[in-house]
Amino acid sequence: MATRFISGRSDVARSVDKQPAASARDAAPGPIALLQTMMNIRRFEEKAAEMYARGKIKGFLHLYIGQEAVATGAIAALRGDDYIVTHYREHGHALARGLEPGRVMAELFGKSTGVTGGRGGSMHLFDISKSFFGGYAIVAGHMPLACGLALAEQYKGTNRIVANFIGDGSVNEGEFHEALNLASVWKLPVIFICENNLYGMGTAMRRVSALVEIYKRAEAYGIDAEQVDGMDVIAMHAAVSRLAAKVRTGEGPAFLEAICFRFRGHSMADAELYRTKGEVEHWRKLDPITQLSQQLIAEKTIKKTDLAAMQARSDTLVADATTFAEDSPNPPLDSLMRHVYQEPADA
Amino acid sequence: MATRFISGRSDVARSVDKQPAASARDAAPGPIALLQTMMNIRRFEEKAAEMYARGKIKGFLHLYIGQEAVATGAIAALRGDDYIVTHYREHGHALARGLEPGRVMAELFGKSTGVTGGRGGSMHLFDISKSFFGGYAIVAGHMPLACGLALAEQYKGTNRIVANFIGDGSVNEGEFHEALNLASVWKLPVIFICENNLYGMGTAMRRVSALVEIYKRAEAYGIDAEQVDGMDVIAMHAAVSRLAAKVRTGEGPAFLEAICFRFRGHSMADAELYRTKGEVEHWRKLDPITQLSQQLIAEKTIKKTDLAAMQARSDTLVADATTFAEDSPNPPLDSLMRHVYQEPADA
Amino acid sequence: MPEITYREAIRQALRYQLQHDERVFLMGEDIGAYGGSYAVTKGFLEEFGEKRVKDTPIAESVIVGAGIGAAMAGLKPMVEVMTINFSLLAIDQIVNNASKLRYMSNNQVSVPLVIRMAGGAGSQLGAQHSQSLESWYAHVPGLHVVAPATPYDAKGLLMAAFDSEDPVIFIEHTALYPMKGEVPDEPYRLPFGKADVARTGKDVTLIGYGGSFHQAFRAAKQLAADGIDAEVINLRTLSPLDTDAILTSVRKTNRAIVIEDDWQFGGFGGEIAAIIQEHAFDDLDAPVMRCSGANIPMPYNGALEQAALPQEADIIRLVKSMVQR
Amino acid sequence: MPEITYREAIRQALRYQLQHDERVFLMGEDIGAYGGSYAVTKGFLEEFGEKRVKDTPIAESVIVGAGIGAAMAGLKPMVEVMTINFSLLAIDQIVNNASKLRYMSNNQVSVPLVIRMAGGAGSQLGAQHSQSLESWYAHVPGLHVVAPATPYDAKGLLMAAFDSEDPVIFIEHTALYPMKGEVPDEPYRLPFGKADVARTGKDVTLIGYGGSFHQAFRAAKQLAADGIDAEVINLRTLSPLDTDAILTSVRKTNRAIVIEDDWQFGGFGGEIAAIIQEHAFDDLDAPVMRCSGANIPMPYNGALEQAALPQEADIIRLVKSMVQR
Ligand SMILES: Cc1ncc(C[n+]2csc(CCOP(=O)(O)OP(=O)(O)O)c2C)c(N)n1
Ligand SMILES: Cc1ncc(C[n+]2csc(CCOP(=O)(O)OP(=O)(O)O)c2C)c(N)n1
Ligand SMILES: [Mg+2]
Ligand SMILES: [Mg+2]
Repeated sequence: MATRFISGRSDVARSVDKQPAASARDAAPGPIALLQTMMNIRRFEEKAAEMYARGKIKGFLHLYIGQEAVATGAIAALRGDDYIVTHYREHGHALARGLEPGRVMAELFGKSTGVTGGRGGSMHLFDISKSFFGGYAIVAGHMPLACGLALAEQYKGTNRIVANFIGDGSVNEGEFHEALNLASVWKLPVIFICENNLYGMGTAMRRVSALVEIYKRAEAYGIDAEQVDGMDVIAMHAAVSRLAAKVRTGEGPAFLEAICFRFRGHSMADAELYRTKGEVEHWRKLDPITQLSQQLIAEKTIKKTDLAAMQARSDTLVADATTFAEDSPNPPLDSLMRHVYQEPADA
Repeated sequence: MATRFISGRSDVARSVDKQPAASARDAAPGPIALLQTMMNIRRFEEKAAEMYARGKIKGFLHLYIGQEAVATGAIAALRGDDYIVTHYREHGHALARGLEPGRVMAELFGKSTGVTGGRGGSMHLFDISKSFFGGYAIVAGHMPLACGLALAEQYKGTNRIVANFIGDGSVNEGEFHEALNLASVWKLPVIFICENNLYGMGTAMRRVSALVEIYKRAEAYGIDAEQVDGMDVIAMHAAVSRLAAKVRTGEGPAFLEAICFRFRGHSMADAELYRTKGEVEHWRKLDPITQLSQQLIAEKTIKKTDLAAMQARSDTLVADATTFAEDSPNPPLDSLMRHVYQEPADA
Repeated sequence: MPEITYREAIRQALRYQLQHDERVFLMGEDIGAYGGSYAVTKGFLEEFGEKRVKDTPIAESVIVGAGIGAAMAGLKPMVEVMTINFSLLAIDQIVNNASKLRYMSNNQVSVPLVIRMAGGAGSQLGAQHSQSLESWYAHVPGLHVVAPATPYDAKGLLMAAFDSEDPVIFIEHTALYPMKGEVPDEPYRLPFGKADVARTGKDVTLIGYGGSFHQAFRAAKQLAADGIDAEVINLRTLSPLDTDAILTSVRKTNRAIVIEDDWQFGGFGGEIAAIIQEHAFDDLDAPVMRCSGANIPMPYNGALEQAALPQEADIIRLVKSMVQR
Repeated sequence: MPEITYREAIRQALRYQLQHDERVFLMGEDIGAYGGSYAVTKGFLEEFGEKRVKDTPIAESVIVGAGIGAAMAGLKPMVEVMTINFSLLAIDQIVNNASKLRYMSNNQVSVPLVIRMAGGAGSQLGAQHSQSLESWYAHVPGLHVVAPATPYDAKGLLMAAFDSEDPVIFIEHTALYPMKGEVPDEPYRLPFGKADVARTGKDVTLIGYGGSFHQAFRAAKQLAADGIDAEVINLRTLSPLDTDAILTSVRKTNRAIVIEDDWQFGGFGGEIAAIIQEHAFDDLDAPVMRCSGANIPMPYNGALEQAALPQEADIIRLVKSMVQR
């Protein structure tokens, strides 16, 4: 076997790459923009489900339908260069962060034009040009990574922060505890956003957790923690704006528990034996898209026809994305062994 | 390779072995008995240090000097058939539970008469005839086992409980969190006794822990938690008596933080760079043996001469134990491969 | 004999144990209300109740550790860790406690625990969900490692696992759950350390287990058409390993190939090759070869994934190159 | 050249990196105030301050995971996990994140992280503290696995580890810290995947790494007295493995033995044996043999522990049986 390539570094002093001066936060998005993003995500997920049924998407597919307000509100409240580190139910986060819908759909199709060239799939979207540092499929396993990214920014002296999305199922894992403690004791610039959709697969939070108010767990580490209505995108946006500003000052981490609900099964294979139709119906009435639409109409910010136009925009966006995915080539078979290690061409 | 032996079980219905009716707790030990136990432990540890220096004991040796009140008070408050599951600094717990000092010393010497036949060594004492279910050397790694033993007793419907000794260094490990949550949510009959001697090796608790009041961590899991002066054997005994009684009713776990101090280094190799002489001196004044001795003399419960006689008893006990260890044979070399798996003779 | 699926065969063994041994209980993530992530325990919660079928938090280390503790106390727990990938979070418990306690305690304590997990790749689950780490477990003294390939194996080996007084890592291959085969209704046990010579032949020995056994078997059928007569061994258990069966076969065929989904480098195939060449050196007409997974994290794309896994065509090509040697 | 210890050699590389690369920082349990459990980082906290030398909580998973995250963000962390035994608590981070991220992300992300840990047995630390799990790490694509045997190796390989843009598992053998050897003052790098032929010979190839290299070397000296001329290879890195050096040697000597502290069954020696017999089949005069640790949890008693570990006498006996074959 050949000696593996290790990029030769010379013995000159190395310094930390300083980040470019932080770009001003994009002008705060208005409610219409938030609504459009949620509609885009919803449509995208519906199409993904359809493509799964048609065998275009394989493996595990976890839909974000019902939880759109969480990622949409949270990510709109962050700076574009703040890191996103999230779980496997992450299409919504990716779209909210501005990843190209076509490249995300292509990834679900396993195509070479996908955000990770068809290698990652639905659970492992990455686009570092957008500071989107990945979807991860080991429950809570990404929390230490979020701490590490935050540590690096603290070390470099930037004011970039990390948003770490986790599920309610994460909170009983050991790594949740280790990460919260480390973040607190080292005052790391990370905001943990827990999407408490009440279930981890088919297990209701209250059946397996000693403390069901998750944000109180975070308080036990001396972390600023809050609970928010995760079905309300405006509330999400406000809470994350406030907490992110605090985290950005270097005072240490924050924790936000967003109460929400997924309208579909855990994954495409879920028979949903563990919850009643009534419970799902109850939550569907709180649909974040319907809620905001109705509010905006009631306030006369928009008209019904605007809504239809927005929906049409989502439809087109997703249709185009799907066509792009369909038309894209598979990754070449001879790429199989590439990028396990650094290659000379990378250096 | 031969088929490994698997004991053939027939297809008859199996039932859970019910415990013999719980024996009444040994009459509550008086302060003199507690003092004697502490003196025995102290002397044992001093001798172990000496034997280490003389090369009779090898590997890692973690002395309990300074912390005697914790194990002594706690274990005296338990029933003899309650399980003890403890860490690697466990000679004190073993002696307090009544393991034969000769067989404990022989274990440190690696002799065949040792409690685990010279296989376990200082960090892995076991004597299941005394419900002493082991010393473990992976920080916090024994907490899940304690939960499992407790689960088994709950399952069988006995009222045996588990005492799980841990160090302050355990509390930031993921398993601490997982174990406390499980114990709480399943109401397991386990009492966690955290020996907070302020340092994990050379790292002061406050430097690495978001919350330095450890018992408050346990409260965040809805567990009854208290703090106690771990240098006061009477207080230890009282606290564990109270908590154990509660745990025994089946109401769920308890947590006790015992504030204490080790007078020696972490192990025999420790240069103690991380703490000052002054700090050690301060704590030495709180020596649990001196404190109780002075109190008993002040109260005229005992006389100085009694104290000398008690010390002499400890000396003899430990001297005999050491002679026993010295005189015992090494385990036979041909036992090396035994007991990796069940053997036909075990069945 | 009735034909049932691999899934159903496992269910039968579990139900039998729950019915006949009060000491047996099951714990795991989503084995109750959800019915098991591979539907193996569907309906068990309703049938046996919460005492015997315990849904746990997502906390692999404490679940496995609690299983160890309960086993030490005389019960007979079965812990499901869903997939082998998540067992990494419990591996300290498995290696530092379960496998060592009998020895460390000088035979005072034992850990009669069954740990079930689904392994293997091929369903496009991506890099973090497609591992085959059975070679790691097989490396650890004190563990039994079982990898059933057929419904018949699955029931008989799982029944035997519950007889073991030592920890058993029971690895089910995800792709096999729907596979059907003949399985007796009544209980039976298959001994650990006894491989199944599923096809006799004289030209080459193909050694597989779990999913890879079937590839070997199908390749053997195709080879027969070309006049090459392959013997196929289904290992059933990796530890203990039936070296006698392997060596007997190789002494006859003089050639051997190990087939495995796992990464080749440092994998279990290397152990088998090492044993064969050590004990049957003079009987070998060609080196022992391995047809293994590529040494890469698993890609999601279906064609790439298949390219990363051993294929029947690869086995056939290898056999032909060896026979011609 | 100055003679320094293995420990000091490691210290030199770490100090050099701290001095010359602002992106480098160290984290680990007790590496600061305590000075490192094997005194490797003694004085570093005072010299470099808390920003560069971080004492961590006892929480292996988050420390390693934070190292991975910081590496992804362009820093060059070195995480010490004290001993390989505790790395089991961080192994999910190492396997599911560090080793896979470059591939999974399609080369968008890399993890230039150095993870140091002490491994090996022989100091009577008992079953939970005496493991040699390097074969596990070597099995995982995406990791480099380094096991220095000498002070010279230790410095040169650790310097190179800091040049790697991929995660390096750097395994120091506990018994070697006080060992002395010649080490240049100035910085130098030893390439990964290049073994050192430490002694040339024609009768048999002895292959070792870390602690086992020294046993092989001493055995070779004794064998010389008996007129047997052994070649001794110090692997330096297990992954990448210098198969060229191994095969070149075996093609000359026609016999090979792998020496390793680790459990034999399913261990790294099997991989080496498999590779040799595959690629040098016709050159072998005897099967490749393994002189490995016994397949048992490690006992505390000193005589038992030595009996569980490979000894020079065992190597010599094996060599003689092979040469006579
Ligand atoms: C360590 C680990 N254990 C188990 C699983 C299997 N699993 C995948 S998702 C999931 C439930 C997670 O629930 P939650 O965190 O609430 O996220 P949600 O699916 O509700 O978004 C489980 C148990 C896993 N991926 N990783
Ligand atoms: C998982 C794990 N990490 C690290 C170690 C090394 N280690 C041994 S003891 C110790 C400190 C433990 O401190 P604490 O729990 O406070 O117990 P104490 O020694 O003070 O009694 C450490 C870090 C270990 N044994 N296990
Ligand atoms: Mg959830
Ligand atoms: Mg302590």
